[in-house]
Amino acid sequence: MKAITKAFPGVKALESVDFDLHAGEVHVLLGENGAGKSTLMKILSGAYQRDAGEILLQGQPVEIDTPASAQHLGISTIYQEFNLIPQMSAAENIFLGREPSKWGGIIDRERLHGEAALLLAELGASLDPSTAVRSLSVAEQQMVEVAKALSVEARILIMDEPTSALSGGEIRLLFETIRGLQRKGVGIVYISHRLEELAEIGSRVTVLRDGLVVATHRVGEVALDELIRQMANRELKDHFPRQREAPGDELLRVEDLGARGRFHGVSFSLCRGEILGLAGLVGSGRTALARVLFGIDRFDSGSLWVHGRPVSLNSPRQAIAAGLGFLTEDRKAEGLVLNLSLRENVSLPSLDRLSSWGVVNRKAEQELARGFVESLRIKTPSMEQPVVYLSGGNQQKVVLSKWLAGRADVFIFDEPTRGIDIGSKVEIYQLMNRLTAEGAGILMISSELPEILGMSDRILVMHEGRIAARFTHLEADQEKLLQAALGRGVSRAGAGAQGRPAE
Amino acid sequence: HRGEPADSGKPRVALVLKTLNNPFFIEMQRGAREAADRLGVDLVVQAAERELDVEKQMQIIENLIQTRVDALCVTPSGSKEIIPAILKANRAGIPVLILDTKVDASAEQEGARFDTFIGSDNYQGGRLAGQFILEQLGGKAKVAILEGIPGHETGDNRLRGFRDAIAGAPGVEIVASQPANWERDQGFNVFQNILEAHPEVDTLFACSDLMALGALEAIAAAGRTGEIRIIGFDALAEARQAIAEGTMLASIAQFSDEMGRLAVENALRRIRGEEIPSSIPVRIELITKEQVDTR
Amino acid sequence: MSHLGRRFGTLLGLVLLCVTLWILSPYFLTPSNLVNVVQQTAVNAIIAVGMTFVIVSAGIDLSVGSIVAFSGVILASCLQAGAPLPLALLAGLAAGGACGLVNGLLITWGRLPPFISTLGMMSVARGAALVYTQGRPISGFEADFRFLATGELGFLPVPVLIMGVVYLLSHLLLSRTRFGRYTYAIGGNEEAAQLSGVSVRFHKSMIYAFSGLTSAVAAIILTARLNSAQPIAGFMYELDAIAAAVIGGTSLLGGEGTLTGTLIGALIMGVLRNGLNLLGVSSFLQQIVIGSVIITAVLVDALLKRRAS
Amino acid sequence: MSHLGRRFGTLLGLVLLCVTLWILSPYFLTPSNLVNVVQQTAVNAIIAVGMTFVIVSAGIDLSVGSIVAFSGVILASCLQAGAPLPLALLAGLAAGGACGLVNGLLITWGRLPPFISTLGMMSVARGAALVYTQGRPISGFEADFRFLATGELGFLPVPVLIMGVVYLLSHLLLSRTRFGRYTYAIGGNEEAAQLSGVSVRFHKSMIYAFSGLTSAVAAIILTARLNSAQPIAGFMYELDAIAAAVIGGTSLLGGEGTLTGTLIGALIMGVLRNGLNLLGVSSFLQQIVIGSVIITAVLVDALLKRRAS
Ligand SMILES: Nc1ncnc2c1ncn2[C@@H]1O[C@H](COP(=O)(O)OP(=O)(O)OP(=O)(O)O)[C@@H](O)[C@H]1O
Ligand SMILES: Nc1ncnc2c1ncn2[C@@H]1O[C@H](COP(=O)(O)OP(=O)(O)OP(=O)(O)O)[C@@H](O)[C@H]1O
Ligand SMILES: [Mg+2]
Ligand SMILES: [Mg+2]
Repeated sequence: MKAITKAFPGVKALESVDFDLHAGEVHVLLGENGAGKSTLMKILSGAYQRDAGEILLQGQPVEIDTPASAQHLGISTIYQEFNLIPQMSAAENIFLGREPSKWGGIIDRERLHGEAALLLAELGASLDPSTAVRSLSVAEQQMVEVAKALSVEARILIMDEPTSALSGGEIRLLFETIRGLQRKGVGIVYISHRLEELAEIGSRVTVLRDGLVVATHRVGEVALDELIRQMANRELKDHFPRQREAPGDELLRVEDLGARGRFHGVSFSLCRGEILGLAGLVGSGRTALARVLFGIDRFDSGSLWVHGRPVSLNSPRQAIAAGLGFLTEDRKAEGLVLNLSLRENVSLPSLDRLSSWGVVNRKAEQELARGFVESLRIKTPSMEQPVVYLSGGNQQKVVLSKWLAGRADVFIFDEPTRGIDIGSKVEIYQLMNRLTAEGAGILMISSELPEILGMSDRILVMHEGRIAARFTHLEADQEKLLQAALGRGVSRAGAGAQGRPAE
Repeated sequence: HRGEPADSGKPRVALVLKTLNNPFFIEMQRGAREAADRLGVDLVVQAAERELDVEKQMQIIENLIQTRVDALCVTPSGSKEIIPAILKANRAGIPVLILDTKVDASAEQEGARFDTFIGSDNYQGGRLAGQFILEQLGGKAKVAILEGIPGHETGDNRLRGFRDAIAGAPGVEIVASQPANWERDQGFNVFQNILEAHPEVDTLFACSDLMALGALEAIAAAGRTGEIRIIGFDALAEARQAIAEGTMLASIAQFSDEMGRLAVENALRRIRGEEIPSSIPVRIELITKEQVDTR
Repeated sequence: MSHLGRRFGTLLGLVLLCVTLWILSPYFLTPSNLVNVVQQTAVNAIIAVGMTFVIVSAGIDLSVGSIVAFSGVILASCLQAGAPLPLALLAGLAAGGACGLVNGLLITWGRLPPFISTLGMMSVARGAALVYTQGRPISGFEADFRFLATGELGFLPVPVLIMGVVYLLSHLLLSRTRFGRYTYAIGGNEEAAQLSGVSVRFHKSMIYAFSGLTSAVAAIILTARLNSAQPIAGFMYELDAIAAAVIGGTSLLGGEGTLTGTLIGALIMGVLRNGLNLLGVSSFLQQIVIGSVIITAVLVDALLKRRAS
Repeated sequence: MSHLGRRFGTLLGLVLLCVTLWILSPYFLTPSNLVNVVQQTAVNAIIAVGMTFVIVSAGIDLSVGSIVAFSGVILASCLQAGAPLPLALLAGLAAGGACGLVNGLLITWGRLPPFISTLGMMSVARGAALVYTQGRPISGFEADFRFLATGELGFLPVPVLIMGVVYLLSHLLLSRTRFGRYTYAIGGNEEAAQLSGVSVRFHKSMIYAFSGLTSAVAAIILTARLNSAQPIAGFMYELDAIAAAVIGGTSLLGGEGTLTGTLIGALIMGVLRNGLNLLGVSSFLQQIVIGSVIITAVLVDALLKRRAS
C-alpha cells in the first residue's frame, strides 16, 4: 500500500501511509486508539475507499472497491467489530457468502456444519456450530470471527484485535494456527494492544500515530519501551500504577449465589477501596454472574447484600439506584447507542441527575463529556460525534466514561480495557485508583492476567460456574491463576484468600 | 352440543352489503331489519370493511353459501365481478336478489341467474342531477365536481350520468373535477383548493353527500355560504337537513331503506315459492327544499 | 451533520415543489392559499408528531386513524350531551390517550410486536366507534367548539395555531428533555438503554399513550372543521402520518428523526395535494404524480447525503 | 428453539381459533368449508410470500396491492387482445416483477428507504393501472384462463394447488438456498453481510422483484376468480400481507421469519373472517373481534415464548 490517504468529516484518519507485507510474515500494526490502524486495514479489505494512494498486490496495482473484490484477491479479514448476523448460526456465519452448495444454490447443510465444526475444533472452541450467534458470549463470537476468516484459503489475512476478547488458552491455540498459516506462506497483518503478543508471533512491526507512519522495525531489534514512546509520543513508566489504602466497609456481599446452568455456590464480598479481580476462562460464568448482580438476570439460590442490606434487584434501574454500575463486555450490543453522540452516550445513565423538571441541562452534559474526553484522551472531532464513527478503543472509553460519570460506588467492570491502547490503560488504572480512594469498590472481570495481577487486591478465579480459587495479589502469579482457571490445583490455592473472610 | 342456527325454523335471509362504513347502507340495513322483524325472517347482514373490495364480498358470499341460507340479497361491489359469486349461489341452489347496483349484461352469457333486481340506477341519478341544473337553474352554471375514488364503479356511473346530461349545454361549464375519495374531510380540503383556483365556481356536484357536506364547511370557512349551489347524492339525513336549512340545494335520493325492505319481502316470497317480478324499480328522486319540507 | 444534511435535503425538496407549483399555477403562492395549505396539513401534521416519537423509538402505530375516529365520536357525544367544552375536550383526549396506553401496555407487558398490537387496536377502536354510534355521524356543534377550526387569532387560523403549539412543545419534549432522550436511546439500542437504567417499559408505554393523545388533538380539529364526528373518519391516516415522518428523515429502524423533518414531510404532502387540485390534474394521473413526487423529494435528499459523505 | 417455539405458538393460536369455531358453528368443520377457507386465503397467502422475504431482509413493501392491480390489468388486456394464455401470464408476471425490480433499484441504487420507494410505487402502479384502463375493469375471459380459479384437480381447487407450489418452492428458496441465507443475513446485519462479500445491492433488488412476482401470481388467481381485472383491485392488501407475515412470527426488524409461520398467519386471518361470516357476527362487531383475535393469537405465542425462556 502506497501513500494511502483517507479523511472522514472532521478527521484526517490516514495521511500518505506506506505499508507492505511479505508472504509468510506477521506484520504487527501498533498505535494508540484512533491512530488509523483499522481504517488502513478496512481500505485493504474493501470496506472503505481510499481518497488517494495505491494498492499493489505482487507488484500489480489492484482496485479493491468492495469486500467481495478483496475476497477474490485472497484477502481475508477479521474486523475489530464483530460482523456477524445475530440470528444465524455459527456455522452459517462462518460460511456466509461462500456456502458449500450443490445443484447451483441449494446449501449443503451437512458439509456446512461439518466443516464449521472442524474449523472451530482446530481453534479449540467448544461451541456447537448450530447455535445462534446472538446467544454466544463475546469470546465465542470472536472465535466464530476467526474461524470465518480462516475458512477461506487466503493469501493475506488481516486480524484486527483478534485476542481482545479471548483468554489464555484460546490465544495459545490461535497463535498455533497463525504459525501454521505462516508456514504456508500466508501474509498476516496483526493488530493488537497487548504488547506481550508482539514478541511471541510478530516478524515486523509498524507504528502508526495520528494517521502517520512513525517507523517500521524488525521485531527483536527494538525495545518495547521504545515502541511505546513512538506510539504515544511520551514516556510511560509504570504500567500498573497501584495505589491503595486499607479497605473499608463492606459494599457488596454474595452468599452461595446460584443461577441454574450458569453458576453455583458463589460467595464473596467487596469492600470500599478495593479492587476484586475475577479471572477465568471463556465461558466460566463471570459475565453471567455480573448480569445477575446488576439485576439483568435472576438468581435461583443464595442471597445478595448491598451496603449491608439484603436486596433483590429486578432491573438495572434498581441496581443503579442501589449504587451499582456495570460496564458490559459487549460495547456494541449492550454498551452504546451507536447513532447517538458521544455526549448523549456518556450522560445516559446520569440523566436523572443532569436534568431538572425533566429538561436536560445540556451545559452540564457537555461539561461532563468534555471532562472524560480530556482525562481519557478520547479521540473525537467533537462531543457531538455519533459514537458509531469512533474507533473501537475510543468507543470503549465512552462506555467507561458513561459509568464513571454515574454516582455508583459498586462498580462491575467486565473487560474494561478491551481494545484500549497501553497509554490509555494506565490512565484508566489511575482513574480506578481514584475511585477506590474515594471509597468505591470495583469488581473487575478480565481475561488479561497481567491486568488482574497488576491491579487487583484480591483475586477470584472461576471455573465452570464455581469459584475455583481465591488469592491475594501477593500470593498470585500467572501460572497459579491459569492452573486454577483450568480447574487444576484448586484445593492448594483455595485457602489463601480466606485471609479476609467475607463474614 | 353445537347450536344449530337454523333451528328456529324461520327462513334465513342473508343481506350482503358493499360496506357498512356508509350511511346509505346503514339505512338499507335498517329497512331490511324492520321488514325481517315484521315478517319473522332470520336476517344475517354482512359487509366487507372496504367498499372497493370485490374479492372480500365474494368471500362473504362463499362463506354464506356454506351456511346454506335460504336466500341471498346482494348489493354488488362490482357489476361484473359479482357474476362468479352469483354462479356459485346458483350452483348451491340459493335464490339471489340483486340490490342497488345492476349486474352487468354479460351475466346472461355466463349463465348466471338472479331472481330480481331491486333498485335504481346510479347513472340515472347522475343524469337527474345534470338535468336539474339545465332545467331548474336556468341552464347556466360553472360547475365543480367532487369525484369518488378513481376507478370505483358507483362513482363512475354517477359521474357519467351527470356529464352526459349536461353535455352540449352551452351555458354549463365544468371548470374543475377532482377526486375526494368519498370522504368528508377530503371533500373539505379538495373543495377548499378548488375554490382557490376557481373562485368563479357557482355550482358543485358531489358524487356523494359526505363529500358535499365536507365541501359545505369549506364554503362556510371561505365565508361564501349561500353563494354556491350544492347538489349531492344519497340524500343522507344530514344532507336533507342542510337542504332544509338552505345551505344545500339538492340531493339525489335512492331510498336504500326501501330497497332493504323490498329485498326481505321478496326474498321471503321467493322462498315460499311465489313468483316475483324480475325487476323491482325503486324510486330515484331529486330532493330539494320542497320535498324535504313536505315530509 | 448527517442530521442537518437530512433535514436540509427534504427542505430543499419542499422548496423545489413550491417553486414548481408557483410557476405552474398563479393561485398557489397567494396568502389565502398558503394559509389553506397549512390548515389542511394540520391534522396529518399533528398525528405525525406522535408517530414520530413512536418511530424514533423503533415502533410503529397503525391505530392513529381509528383513534382519531374513536376519540372524535367520544368528544362529539359529550358535546351533544351538553357537557361543557373543556370537559368534552378532556374526554376526547382521555379516550385517545387511553387507546394509546393500551397499545403501549400490550407492547411492553404483553410483549407484542408494535405492528400487531396497533393493528389490533386499529380494528378494535374503529369497531368501537362504529358500535358506539351505530355507524352514524354525530354532527352539529356550538360555535364555541367550532371556533377551534374556524376561528382566527390575528390572521392565523386556530388549527394552525394549535399545530404550532403542539410542534413547539413536542419539539422541546423530543430534543430537550429526558423523555425525548430516552425515546432516541430506546430506538437506537433498547438493550443498552435498559442497561443504562432507563425504565424501557414505562417509557414505551408513555410514547404510545402520547401518540394516542396527539391523534385525539387531531380529532378535535377534524371534528370542529367538519362540524361532524364520523366513526369512519381517519381512514388510512396512519399511512399519511408515517409517510410524513419518513419523508422528513425519521428512520423506521428507530433512533433517528426530528419533528422539524416531520413537519416538512407533512407540508410536502399537503402542498402536493393542494397543487394537484389547483392545477386540476386528472384523477387518474394524480396518483402517478403523488408517487413520483414523494420518490423524487426523498431522492434529492438521498443524493445530497451521498454528496456530503 | 425460539424459532420453533414461535411457530408452535401461532399454530396453537390457529388451532384454538378453529376449535372455537367448530364449537360455535356447525358449518365450520365441513370439508367444503375448509377447502373454501384455504381457497380464500390463497391470494393473501401468496402475496405474503414475497412480503416475508422483504420483511426478513428488514424491508417493507407497501406496493403489493397496487402491483396486483397493475399486473392484473396487463394480464387481462393481453388476454382480451387474444394473446395465448402462457404469453399473457408471462406478461402479467413480467409486469409485477418489473415493478418490484424498480422498487429494488430505487432502494439499492437510489438509497431510498423501502417505505418511501414502495409507497411511491403504490401510488404510481395504481395510477398506471387507472390510466391504462381509463378506470374501467377488464372482464370476461376464456374458460382456459378461468380454470386457474375455478378448476379442480382431484378435490383440490387450482388456486390452493398454486398456493401449495408457491409455498413449497419459496420455502426451499428461503430455507435451503444461498438466496435465502443472504435474505436473512441482509436483514440481520446488512453491513456484516456486505463485508462478508454478499452483493447486498443485487440481492435486495432481487428480493423486491420477487415480491413483485408473487403479487403478480396472486393477481392471476384474483383475476381468474372474479373473471375481471380491476384497476382498483388489491386496495390495502399490503396490510393483510404484512399482518400475515408478522402474525406468523416474522420480525419487522428483519433477520427472522419463516414461510410456514406466514402461511399460518394468513390462515388465521382467513379462518377468522370465514368464521365471522358463518356466525353472522354484525359488521361493526366484526372489527372488534378481528382486532381482539389477532392480539390474542399473538399473545398466546408471546406467553409461550416467555414460558420457554
Ligand atoms: N466511519 C468513520 N467516520 C468518521 N470517522 C471515522 C470513521 N472511522 C474511523 N474514523 C476516525 O478515524 C480515526 C481512525 O480510526 P481507526 O478506527 O482507524 O483507529 P484505530 O487505530 O483502529 O483505533 P483503535 O485502536 O481504537 O481501534 C479515528 O479518529 C476515528 O474517529
Ligand atoms: N441470561 C442469559 N441469557 C442468555 N445467555 C446468557 C445469559 N447469561 C449468560 N449467557 C450466556 O452464557 C454463556 C456463558 O457465559 P459466561 O458468563 O459463563 O461466560 P464468561 O465467563 O463471562 O466468559 P467470558 O470470558 O466471555 O466473559 C455466554 O454465551 C453468555 O452470553
Ligand atoms: Mg481499530
Ligand atoms: Mg464475559
